[in-house]
Amino acid sequence: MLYRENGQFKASYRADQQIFPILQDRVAIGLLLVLVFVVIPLVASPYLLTAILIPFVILSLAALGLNILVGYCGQISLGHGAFMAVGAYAAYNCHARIEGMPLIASLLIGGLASTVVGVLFGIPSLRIKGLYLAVATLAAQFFVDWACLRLPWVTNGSSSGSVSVAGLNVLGLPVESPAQRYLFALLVLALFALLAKNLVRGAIGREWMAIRDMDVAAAVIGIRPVYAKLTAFAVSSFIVGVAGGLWGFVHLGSWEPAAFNIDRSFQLLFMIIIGGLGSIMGSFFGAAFIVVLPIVLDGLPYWCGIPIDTATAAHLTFMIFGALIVFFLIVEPHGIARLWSTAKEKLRLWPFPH
Amino acid sequence: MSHLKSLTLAAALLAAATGAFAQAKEQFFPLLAYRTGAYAPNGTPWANGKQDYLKMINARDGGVNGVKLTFEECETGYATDKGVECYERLKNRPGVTLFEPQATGITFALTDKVPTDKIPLLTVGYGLAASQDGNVFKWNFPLMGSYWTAADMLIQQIGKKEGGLDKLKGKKIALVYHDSPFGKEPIPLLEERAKMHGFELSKIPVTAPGVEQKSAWLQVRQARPDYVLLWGWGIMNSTALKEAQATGYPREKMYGVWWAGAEPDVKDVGEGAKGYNALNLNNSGTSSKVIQDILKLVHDKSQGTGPRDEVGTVLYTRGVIIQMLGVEAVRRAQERFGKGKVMTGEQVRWGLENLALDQKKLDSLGFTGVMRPISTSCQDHMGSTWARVHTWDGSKWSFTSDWLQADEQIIKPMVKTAADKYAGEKKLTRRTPEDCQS
Amino acid sequence: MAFFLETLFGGLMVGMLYSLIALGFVLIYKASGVFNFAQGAMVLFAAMAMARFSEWIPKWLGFDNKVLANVLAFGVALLAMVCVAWVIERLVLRYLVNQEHITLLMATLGITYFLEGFGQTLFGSAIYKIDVGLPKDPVFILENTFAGGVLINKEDLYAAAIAAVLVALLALFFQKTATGRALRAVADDHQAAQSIGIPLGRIWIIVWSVAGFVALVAGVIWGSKLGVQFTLSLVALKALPVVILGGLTSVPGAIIGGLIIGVGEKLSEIYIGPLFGGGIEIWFAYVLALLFLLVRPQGLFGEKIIDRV
Amino acid sequence: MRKTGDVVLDVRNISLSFGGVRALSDISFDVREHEIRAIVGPNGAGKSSMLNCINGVYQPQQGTIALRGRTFRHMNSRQVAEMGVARTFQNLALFKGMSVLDNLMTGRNLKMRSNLFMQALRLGPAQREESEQRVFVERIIDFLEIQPYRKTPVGRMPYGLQKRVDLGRALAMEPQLLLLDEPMAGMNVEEKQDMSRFILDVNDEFGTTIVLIEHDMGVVMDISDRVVVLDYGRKIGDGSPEEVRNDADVISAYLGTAH
Repeated sequence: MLYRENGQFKASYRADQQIFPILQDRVAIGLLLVLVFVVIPLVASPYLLTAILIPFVILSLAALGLNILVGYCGQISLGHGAFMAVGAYAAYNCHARIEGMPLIASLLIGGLASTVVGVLFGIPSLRIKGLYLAVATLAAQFFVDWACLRLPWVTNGSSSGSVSVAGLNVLGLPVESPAQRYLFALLVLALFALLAKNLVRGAIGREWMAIRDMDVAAAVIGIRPVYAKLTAFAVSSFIVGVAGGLWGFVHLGSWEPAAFNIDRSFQLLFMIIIGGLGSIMGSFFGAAFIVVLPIVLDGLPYWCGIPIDTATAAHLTFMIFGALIVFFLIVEPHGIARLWSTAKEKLRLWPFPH
Repeated sequence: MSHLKSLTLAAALLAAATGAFAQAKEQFFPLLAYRTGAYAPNGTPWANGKQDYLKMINARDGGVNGVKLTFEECETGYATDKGVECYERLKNRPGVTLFEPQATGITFALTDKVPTDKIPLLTVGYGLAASQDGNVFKWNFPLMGSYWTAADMLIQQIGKKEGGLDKLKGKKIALVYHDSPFGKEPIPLLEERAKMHGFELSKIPVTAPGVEQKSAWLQVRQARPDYVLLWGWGIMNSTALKEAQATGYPREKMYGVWWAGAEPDVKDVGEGAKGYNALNLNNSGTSSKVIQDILKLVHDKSQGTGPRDEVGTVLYTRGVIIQMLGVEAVRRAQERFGKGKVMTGEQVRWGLENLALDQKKLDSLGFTGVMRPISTSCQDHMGSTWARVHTWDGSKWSFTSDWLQADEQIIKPMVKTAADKYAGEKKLTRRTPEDCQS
Repeated sequence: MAFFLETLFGGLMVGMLYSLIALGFVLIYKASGVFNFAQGAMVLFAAMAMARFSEWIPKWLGFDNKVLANVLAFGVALLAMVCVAWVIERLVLRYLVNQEHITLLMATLGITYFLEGFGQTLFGSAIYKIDVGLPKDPVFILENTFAGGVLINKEDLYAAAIAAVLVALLALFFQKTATGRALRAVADDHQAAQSIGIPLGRIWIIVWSVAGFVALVAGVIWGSKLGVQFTLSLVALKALPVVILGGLTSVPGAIIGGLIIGVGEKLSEIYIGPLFGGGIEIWFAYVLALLFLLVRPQGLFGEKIIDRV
Repeated sequence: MRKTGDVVLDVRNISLSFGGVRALSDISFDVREHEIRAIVGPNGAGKSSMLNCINGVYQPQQGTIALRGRTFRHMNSRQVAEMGVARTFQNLALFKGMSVLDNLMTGRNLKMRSNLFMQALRLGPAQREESEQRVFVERIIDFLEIQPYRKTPVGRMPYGLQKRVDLGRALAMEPQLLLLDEPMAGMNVEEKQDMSRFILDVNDEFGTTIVLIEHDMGVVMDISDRVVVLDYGRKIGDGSPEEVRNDADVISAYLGTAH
């Protein structure tokens, strides 16, 4: 009975266009924000923060970015790890070469660099479709992998090709302790999530979805596929680039190109598929699932005190992981987000379904 | 807000403390390993050696002065972010001793974290070459050698073969390397040496993990170098040897780093690898007392981690040595901070910094003939740079050189400049002599 | 000149092996519209089975005859691949009929993870050896034409030959046998095929088994070249540009594409690579394919896509 | 009989073929302001191809198309849309993943000016624009009587209603010229009646010129002013419903076979 919208009338279209039209949702979101911004930093253990929450937050951001391209605009990409790398290394170069470059500025420049590369590799999407495009995006992956290893200036001449950053701060506030790093990443995520939501529910979002659902009809309505697709690539790779910067700066602190290899790209893709294509919320679900699952699977034997050797555990993780992905695709091809929304629909009518 | 934070912090500390109390008398060794993925063939025996040694010490001496040794393994799959996760998971366990990540990439990532967590980082024969400088890298211990010392010794050995380093003038040496921090580390030193002796160094990268090397070896065939230095790990090594055979490059002219000179690298190449040389940090074989003890006290009680016939192989033995160094660091620390106590990371760090394993001590530990003496100091976190070249005769490794040592004159200044550069980037100041006493 | 020829031959032979893997992709895509990312994992799985059984079977049966061991192992491995195909159809494909391509792609990625884990659990993760007696040492030809002659890797030569034979066999299979024709029908139009009473399920099992067989052959060849280990599944990544270059639906495309990519990447690595510090072949192959797609979006021999409204 | 103005669309000698296959050969006809112009013909006669040429989905090999005095060799979808030509599709080309509201709103996208950043930040103008366009879309929703389905994903709606949404999306563009590709295909009688009512209302309320492809001769004869008859990509008849009805070729080619 608690969760229903009767008696909540919308006086204006603006009111109707809110992200969360239902009061209960707004309350829930408010509580959630308090939880993640205030409670968690206070009570969460350093391990929980550094090993689970920070990766989760950053990868959610990356998944969000990828979801804009794949989920909303319908352009498959297997190369988004590369855009993370571009973001990370561009940000690193600003940070390392320019004395006193503010962290935020470096990250944004990283994002912009990634945008440029993203648009560049997005151009084929104007001619190539579907699986062909998916494989074509691998070109971006391997090219960037290579560039990060081979071109000395990318790594600021570090002989080993591995780079690292230290003494991060935002407007004088240090970003060192797990809690601080978590909060910083979370702020960025929250901000971008809001912007992304605005985009996908606005005119441009409709253009993306139109291209995804029926590109010919979209063109006839006067939507320019070129513009729609390239903006999708641009926005997507920008967000992913920033996420890459965070991954390097805030999570790893020191990294090598391998941190953004093809496995990362697949990981991101899994996140949005399992979480839900074309759903901001889904990106979070997916990230949570993919980040937590392997850790749980590894930890299980230890917590249960089962003497199982690491090799077997690792292989089992592989198997269960793969099986779960297939399982999800079969039971709910639209991902956890769809499960969530159906649950809400039910709840809305509960206890009187008619 | 702020004191709320400190409150929770205090609570956490308390919890940790009580935890430690509850778990008293247990020195915990977190073991990062990879038993799956591209590098499993080499990672596995290494990890098994580490585990078996701990089991053996517990079985033979009941731990270190009555402090039982516990451990938990965490699978990294050689991936940096997974390694970081393992580190974060295990670093807060009560009585945590030190980390030995088994991977250069993970080492790089952890190097930034250990100073704040006050846990030493043990990287035997790998990691950052510059971290030999204990004045800057307070928490890193690249014991027994780095890629620079390795490269240096290989050049020396080739010099010997040619009959004097001066003979290297005009010679061609190709470096076929794993395209990653691991493979790139030796380049600066080799370039230095190339300048000194006037040999031509050509660098041939192999994209990790190195499954497909055809074009790399076509390049070798094109350049026709006098020697090939093989800087590989995992599947890359055996593949390289196969391609060398396929392109007819003489294996006798190939010299591998000590990570490219173990059984998994040559076993399934067999005859094809005959004559291939590689450095080795340690003797292998089952003759030594420590290996015998492991067989007796662990494997005979069917508590061995891996298959019995793997015991005493090159990487297994290296694992044993690495673990021994860790355990001895604890022992040394106990001598100062109290026998029979559980050592903290900081105390273990002191132990690692003041290792003094002379021949006598090694003999008593059962490592006679397995390795050379090693003693560390505040400045020198490497302790010794001994290594030997062994050659594969188609069925087994046998030593073909005496013990070699890297040339201080060349390494020292390079380490210093590299360390200073690092300190500059990280805005660190060199440690003071007082700090060394602490 | 001699060296150029060596590079060329090297490229052609590697290319042949790529197309062998690409073939697996094409077969499955044609018949079930699935872009089977798991092809690499299947190669790995097959190779592991082959390697381990050729080691175990003599132990179990207590005989010592390499040839026999290999033959038996090959049979068992083939059986294993058929089982894999069957399980995949039963547990995965039939529930995903008429899903979008990306969903199916994802599913095969899931299968990849599963097979890699399963394979390593069953067969271990060390380096294993496949020895089917392929010669390892090189031969030199045209020695009187060029000083030092032109080096040909005998193993590659045999491998390429085997690959060629296999391709020919498959071509025959598709053209001549009833099943082959049924497969082609399915490839052209699922509904139609069903309506004339071709059982999709069975067809898929067959196709995936054939793909499994191709994977096995590829696995044996690559395995005896590189040694059998987890990383073997990565050779699939080398086959992807081949597939899109040749066109997802074309068997000849896979062959030609393989040769183009093989030669292209080797030549580029040797003659352009040094200018950029080397290691360019992996992305060069992809960029080559990509540029080609810009001219012909459906690949070399792929079917043209027309928008209908 | 409605009064019709001067020619707005003039198709001249259009020929189109897909590799060898002739879809249209030498088609010419014109459309006058404010009339309802029907294109009829059996399946595969090339009716849809004709529309696809008009709004630039296909590029004819020969011929020209003149839209309000401007002559094109071949059309560019965007430009055509900007010149006020809207279109519905034979087999629903709706954006299935989007709600009815969003589907109609895409029809307004041409009218929206705010750029990416304003939209991202939901700055005043963007927000206002959104609401303004919403007002117009709501008018169409009321007009088509689909109020209850505003937020429903079109994929989940019954076929007849989807047809309406398709029409609504076209109307949202405030077109001067509306191309309807079999708007009544697969509808039952009363659905057809509703739809014809909508079409007529559009035609006189908004004064929209309409080009209509339709199978159901009954409907065509009732509502259209002039009819073009295609068969195998050729024009075999053109004129008022009565003329066409009595045309010998047409009868033999079409009516005879149809019903």
